[in-house]
Amino acid sequence: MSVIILAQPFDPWQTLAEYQQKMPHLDGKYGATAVFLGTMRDFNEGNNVSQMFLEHYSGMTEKHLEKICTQATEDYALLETLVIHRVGEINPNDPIVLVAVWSSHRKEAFEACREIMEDLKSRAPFWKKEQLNSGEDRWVEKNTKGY
Amino acid sequence: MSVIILAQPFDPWQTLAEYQQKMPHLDGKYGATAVFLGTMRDFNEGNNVSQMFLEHYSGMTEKHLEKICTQATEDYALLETLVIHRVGEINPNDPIVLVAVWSSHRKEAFEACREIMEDLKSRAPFWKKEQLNSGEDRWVEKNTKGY
Amino acid sequence: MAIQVKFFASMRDLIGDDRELDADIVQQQTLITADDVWNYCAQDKLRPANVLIAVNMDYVDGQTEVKDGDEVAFFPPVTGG
Amino acid sequence: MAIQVKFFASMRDLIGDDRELDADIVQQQTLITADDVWNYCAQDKLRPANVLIAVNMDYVDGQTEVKDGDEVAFFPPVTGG
Repeated sequence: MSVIILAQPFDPWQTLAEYQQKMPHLDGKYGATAVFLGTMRDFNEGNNVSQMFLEHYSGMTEKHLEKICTQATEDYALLETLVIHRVGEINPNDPIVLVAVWSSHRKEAFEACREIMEDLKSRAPFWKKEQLNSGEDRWVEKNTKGY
Repeated sequence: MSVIILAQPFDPWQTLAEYQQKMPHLDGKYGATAVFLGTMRDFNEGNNVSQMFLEHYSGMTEKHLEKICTQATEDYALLETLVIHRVGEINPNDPIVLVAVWSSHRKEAFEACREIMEDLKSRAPFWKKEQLNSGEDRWVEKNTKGY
Repeated sequence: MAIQVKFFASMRDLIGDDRELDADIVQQQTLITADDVWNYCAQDKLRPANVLIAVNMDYVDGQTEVKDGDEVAFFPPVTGG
Repeated sequence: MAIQVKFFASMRDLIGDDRELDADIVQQQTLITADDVWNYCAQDKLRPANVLIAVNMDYVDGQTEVKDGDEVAFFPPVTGG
């Protein structure tokens, strides 16, 4: 289980390839991998967004992400979990968040991946400030609904 | 939208990286990517499995996978969809199926990815024959439940 | 002028290889259904209750009419993914 | 011997930077809650209804008792992911 807070851009697919190579003890054990990748869009709520700043509460963020992953691992009998979240300056098309889970069967993988994302969205202390093309900036006040 | 039937092994993460690079017109448009990867396990229903053979109905398989992806694209306003499915001889730890969808928001991505997988499982004409460690082989009679 | 018949997976183990049904024989009947095609091919073998049928690569039921030139397929529940 | 107080995102815009509350002043009261900490820092500024509170990095409500050495944080609804 890994929770990583990153201040620089990352390549989600290469990261997944490397992460999976480090778990040879699970070869042949997992039948299902579910992945969610959140990417920065260049528009939100009717406005063009040129850049974003992601603030977090260092320490509390990691603590709650680890709690969320531990809970999902128990609830869904996950074999492995990876959560990566960007902080700092983010540009359109940059990956923001990656959630990946490995389990024996697909039902558990799908449900755990979605639940980790929803728990992250509602409980992990991150805040987005958007810089609009107009020059203004604004705090994002709430997330879109996940269900 | 791509549906690919493959007779040789593939690297899912590299394939995703390359696929995403071919869609620059969508840069900044998608906020959510959901991916499911099915991998061959070395056990099933209490038996050790040494190899698998995946048969399909060439023509009908592609037709139904394309229909499933088209339906999901309409229902969930997907921006892009990729389905890859192995056929032929498969070894433990080999990727079997990859479903990836790109959309604006996570709700649609999660639901579409899962629905495509379930539709594939119930309607796409593929059949698995397992070779057991004991030397016996057997047709898999039904899939595990997805919901 | 014929009907192509295909069997997949355990259905091929039960019935045998793909074959072509002569349309002339077939057309002695006024109507030929997918069920009739099964019976021509399977002779006295019982059809498993869960067999799936496709005509020209679309799922159909056994009552569906089959025409000269059609491709008819019989297979067990699918197990891909 | 102090209480660390942190403000994040729009709450920092509203109240100002992180600060340390002197525990001696604080301990003149028999009980000090997270609400009291807010009032010490915010003076007459109204607290937004949706503010979230954490003590030592766990979510709590405003009635939670705060002790010397604790870290108390105030922040708006989270918007990560």
